[in-house]
Amino acid sequence: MKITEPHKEHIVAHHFANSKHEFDSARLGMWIFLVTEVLFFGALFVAYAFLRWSYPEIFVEAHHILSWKMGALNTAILIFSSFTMVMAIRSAQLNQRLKTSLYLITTMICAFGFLVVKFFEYSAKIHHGYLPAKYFVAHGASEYLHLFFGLYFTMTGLHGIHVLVGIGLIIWLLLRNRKGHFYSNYYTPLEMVGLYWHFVDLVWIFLFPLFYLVG
Amino acid sequence: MSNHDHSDHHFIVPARYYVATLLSLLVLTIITVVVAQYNFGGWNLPIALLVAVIKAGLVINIFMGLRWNRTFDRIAFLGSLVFLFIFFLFSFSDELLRPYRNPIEAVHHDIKSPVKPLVKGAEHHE
Amino acid sequence: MSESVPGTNYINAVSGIKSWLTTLDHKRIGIMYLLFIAISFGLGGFFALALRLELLNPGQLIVSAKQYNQLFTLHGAVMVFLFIVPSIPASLGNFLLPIQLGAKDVAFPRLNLASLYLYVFGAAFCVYSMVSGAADTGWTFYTPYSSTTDTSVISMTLGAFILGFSSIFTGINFIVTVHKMRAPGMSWFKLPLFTWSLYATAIIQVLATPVLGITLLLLVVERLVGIGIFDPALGGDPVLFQHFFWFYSHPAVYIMILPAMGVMSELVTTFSKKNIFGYKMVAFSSIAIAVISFLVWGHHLYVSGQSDYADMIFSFLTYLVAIPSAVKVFNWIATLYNGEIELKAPFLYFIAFLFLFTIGGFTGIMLASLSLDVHLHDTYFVVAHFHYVMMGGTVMAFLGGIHYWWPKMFGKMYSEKAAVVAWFFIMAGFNMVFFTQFILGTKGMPRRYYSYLDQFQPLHAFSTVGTWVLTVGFLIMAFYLVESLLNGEPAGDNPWGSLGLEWTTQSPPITENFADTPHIIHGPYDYDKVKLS
Amino acid sequence: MQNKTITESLIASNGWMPKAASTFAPNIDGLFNFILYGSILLFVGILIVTALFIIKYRKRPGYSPPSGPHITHNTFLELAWTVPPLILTIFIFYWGFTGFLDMAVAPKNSLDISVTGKKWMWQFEYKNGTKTLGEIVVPVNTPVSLIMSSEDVIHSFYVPNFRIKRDVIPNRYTKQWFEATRTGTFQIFCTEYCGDGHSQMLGVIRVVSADDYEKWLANAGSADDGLPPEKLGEKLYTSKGCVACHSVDGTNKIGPTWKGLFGKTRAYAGGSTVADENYIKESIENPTAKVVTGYQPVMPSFKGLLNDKEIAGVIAYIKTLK
Repeated sequence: MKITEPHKEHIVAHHFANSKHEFDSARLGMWIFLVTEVLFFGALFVAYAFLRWSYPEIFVEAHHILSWKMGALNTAILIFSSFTMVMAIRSAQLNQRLKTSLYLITTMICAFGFLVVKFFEYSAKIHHGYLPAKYFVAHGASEYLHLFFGLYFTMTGLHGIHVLVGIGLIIWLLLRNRKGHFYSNYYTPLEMVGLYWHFVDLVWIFLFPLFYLVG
Repeated sequence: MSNHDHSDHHFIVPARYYVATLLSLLVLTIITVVVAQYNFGGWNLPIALLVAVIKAGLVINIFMGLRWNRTFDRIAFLGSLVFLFIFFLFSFSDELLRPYRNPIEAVHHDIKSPVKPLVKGAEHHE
Repeated sequence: MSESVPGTNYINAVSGIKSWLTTLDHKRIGIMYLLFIAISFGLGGFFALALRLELLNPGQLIVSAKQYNQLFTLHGAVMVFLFIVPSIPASLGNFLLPIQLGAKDVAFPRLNLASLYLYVFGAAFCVYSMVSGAADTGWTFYTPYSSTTDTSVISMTLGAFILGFSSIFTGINFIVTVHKMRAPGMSWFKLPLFTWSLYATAIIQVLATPVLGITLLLLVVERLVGIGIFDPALGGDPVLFQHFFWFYSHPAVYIMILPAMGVMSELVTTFSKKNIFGYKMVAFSSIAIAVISFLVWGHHLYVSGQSDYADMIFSFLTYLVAIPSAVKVFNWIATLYNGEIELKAPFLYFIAFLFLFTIGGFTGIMLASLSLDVHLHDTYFVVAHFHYVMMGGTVMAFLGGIHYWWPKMFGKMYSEKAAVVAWFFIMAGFNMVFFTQFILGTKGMPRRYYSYLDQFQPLHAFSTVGTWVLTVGFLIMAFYLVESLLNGEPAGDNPWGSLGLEWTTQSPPITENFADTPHIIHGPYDYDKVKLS
Repeated sequence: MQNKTITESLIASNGWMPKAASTFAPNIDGLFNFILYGSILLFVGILIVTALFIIKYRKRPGYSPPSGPHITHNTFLELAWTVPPLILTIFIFYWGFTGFLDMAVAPKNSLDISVTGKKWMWQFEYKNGTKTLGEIVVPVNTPVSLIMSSEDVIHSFYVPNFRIKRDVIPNRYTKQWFEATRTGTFQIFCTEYCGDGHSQMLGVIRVVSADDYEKWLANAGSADDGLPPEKLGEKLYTSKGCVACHSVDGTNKIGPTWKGLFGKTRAYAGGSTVADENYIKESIENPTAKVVTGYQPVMPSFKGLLNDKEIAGVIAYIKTLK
């Protein structure tokens, strides 16, 4: 990538007064989108609380089945990717285009790493038949264990979909950064995707102890 | 319309904040994992949640920059937590309070087996 | 800019289908929404006519029990998700919000267009459900019925899920637009009350709709793989589904009614040439209603096996939400005092709203009462109550809004005489259909019944005849509105002599709304301070 | 509707509500009337004021509205229309709440009856093991507790004359009590939408004197001994709820009609058979074994609910339907 090539001047959309106006509006919009995401995942956590209240024993049983090592590894990966994400934004603020791309690529690699770990976890569960009710075939499990795995796959699956979407967004950012779209006065998409990515991290910060650690 | 307003409106957070946050988050992850190896009975969940909340606070304030943000972004985000709490509290108030008046109404039974008639020897449940 | 060419407006600035499909102009998006919403209303109305016809006598007349169940499900789902939730905000709101703020567009025009496309996409899922063994769950999708029935539930649920996101996008856009896009001088307390109400609506859309999304998603997953959270056969709790569902669907009632109240405030000030009585009370009561609406959903669950203590809390809070709504009604009436009232078509719908919504409100007081609701719950009384609020309230205000802003949107007038005739038909028909159902309900007629006891037949038949009268009214309206589009008289920029900012620009407005960015000096209803030339 | 048991008319009453028949009704009807007449009073007031304003201040030649600044605020007025309604609604809340509490707690000496809802019938079981379908008999002036549960989806047990309603949930028990104040036959509805037969999921409550109740309970199940088989079958057709899904006049309901059924060839998935005695007996006891093409496997098993004599009666009745 030629970093000497000048960045492309950003043109503020016609209905905004200036780039600060545009940036602030976009960030407010993103925060409000995250508000909807909080309620979206939050409702699932309420469902989690209900199941935990009704069937505490299945959570004890399940926490011996899930591997906390895999979960902890994924937690570390996501936290690190959040860090590289803020560093990517910071580099754009400092007009360091190459660094921005490098940090973004690191973030993306972390995201893929997360999914690879998830893939191994999922295959182990599927192999042993720890699945939602219709497909639950595990032996020696207590009567309602399928409820745990129904919720486990729904919540981690939905989170996984968010990670996938995040990967797509990071690729889009990389392409735009290559064309020189981002610089100190315009990095709105970076900031937006960054907020989104931290939110994905945030959800995992709660999923990890609730599913893997607390039995 | 002025397209280029180069006013210095973007506050650039010093990198050491980010590095410190990263390290704290990793340490907290280790703490929560280590603590989980011991059984504190009923305290397991609160301890795990407390650590998670601290971690979330760090991510929100530093990584997501809410600490340096405009007031309304904060109100919006805190508002979402308030409404989530309302949702949790009110739907749980139903589940938790069910046993008090008619204890029988809190009993879950399995519908796969035919409904067990309660009549024989059924006493009053108040 | 386009003001250099006289006669240019947002409609004729660019032409061709493609220019509409790719437009970022909030006005064009609003008009397209209006079109789709009108089609949805027609479709939902068709289902209503069919199911009322079936109820003309007990036993089978035109459809089987299953088809009847599908009909009322489709009527409910189409009317709720495709018509009434987007009705005022997405069509009139989209068109007017930026103009009322003095802005050139909403904050995120692309998101706005995406919202429209999501709406069409979601509607496509619903239509697919209709042709592939329509869902028969009722629009409430209660488990375990919805997780076990063999009809096309998944496509309908996914449709509603997608429509939810369309609604969320509109909400996000409106909140940011109100915060960030106000013209110079447009302080929060100079905002028109319609804008206030859209803002309050957007808060609910953003906070409540995601929970509907997750609920419907869980239902889809429940049917596909059986996660069991809501399915009693797997150990779940069906009452929990009702909590999830009503956490959205009760605030959603206010998504429907709040914008209608906003329209009412605009109508009453313009047609009485009076400053609104208690501006801040009306504005804040919108926000108060939005917030309290999240605390009352359990009043749908008094007899569902919910804990008695929860019943008590929900009933009490429900009475609190009644107060701000009543205050608004009193404020509107007080606004008329010492005014100069013109009985034009839009004002007739103001009267219709006042009349019907008040009845809806009073019957709501009955339903909120714990012991009385035990008898009335899930009877025709409830059906009549929410039609008085939703149709008597929201639809009447929507029609009032369309008649009020029609000249602004299209630059043409409609036939006032025809509008008055249509209004009489609609009022007569509506009360025939639904007042009868209050009587049926108190007598114990349960809702969602394909067949009924012979003794209820005269009342049911009267109600069915009412739907025909109502239909005549709507057909007349469709006719004169289309006629207006084709041959209407030019309306002029401000046919009603209103002070609203939207009336200071040309009709129809130019693409950028205003030739020059307006500077706001007076309030939106300062009829006593500003004399129009 | 072919519900042959005649219940008391819900329409015929002086007020809005059906004629009261339980101890709850007077309080609830009082609350209803209080809100109703209060609302009418307020509503008429609102209409009169609105009409007066519209007439008095309408735009017309020779009228000009008072000049000067508009009144946009009046603390007294605003308090006057906020505080009294608030107090009034809290009073209404309290009234409804106390009435609701009375309905929630059954007296200690109440008579327990177990209720099972299933698509699309009500099944009742008494303490002595007596089972009935679609009909319960209860003594007058005696508290009765219904302990309810469902076998499939959510149903709701509703008796308009008693002003009681309670959802019947698949994996939990719900409880509803009442005390009938007069004898008569009252309608039971299902009020939670439960599918194709929802509107046919009816039943009756027969309120009888204490003596009649004891007699009925002692003879329940054997009272029909004297009937010839086809008459017994005809009786069972309504009392056991067959009427909800099967017609006897050839119309298609949820299940196949009984008219001309006997001796007909029935096609089902995987074969066909002639509808003889054995086929009908099997279809009653194990309905999902041979589901006739074009119908859903929704019929519950009546095994144990009908004895051999009663099954013979049903078959005899079907034979008479040519």
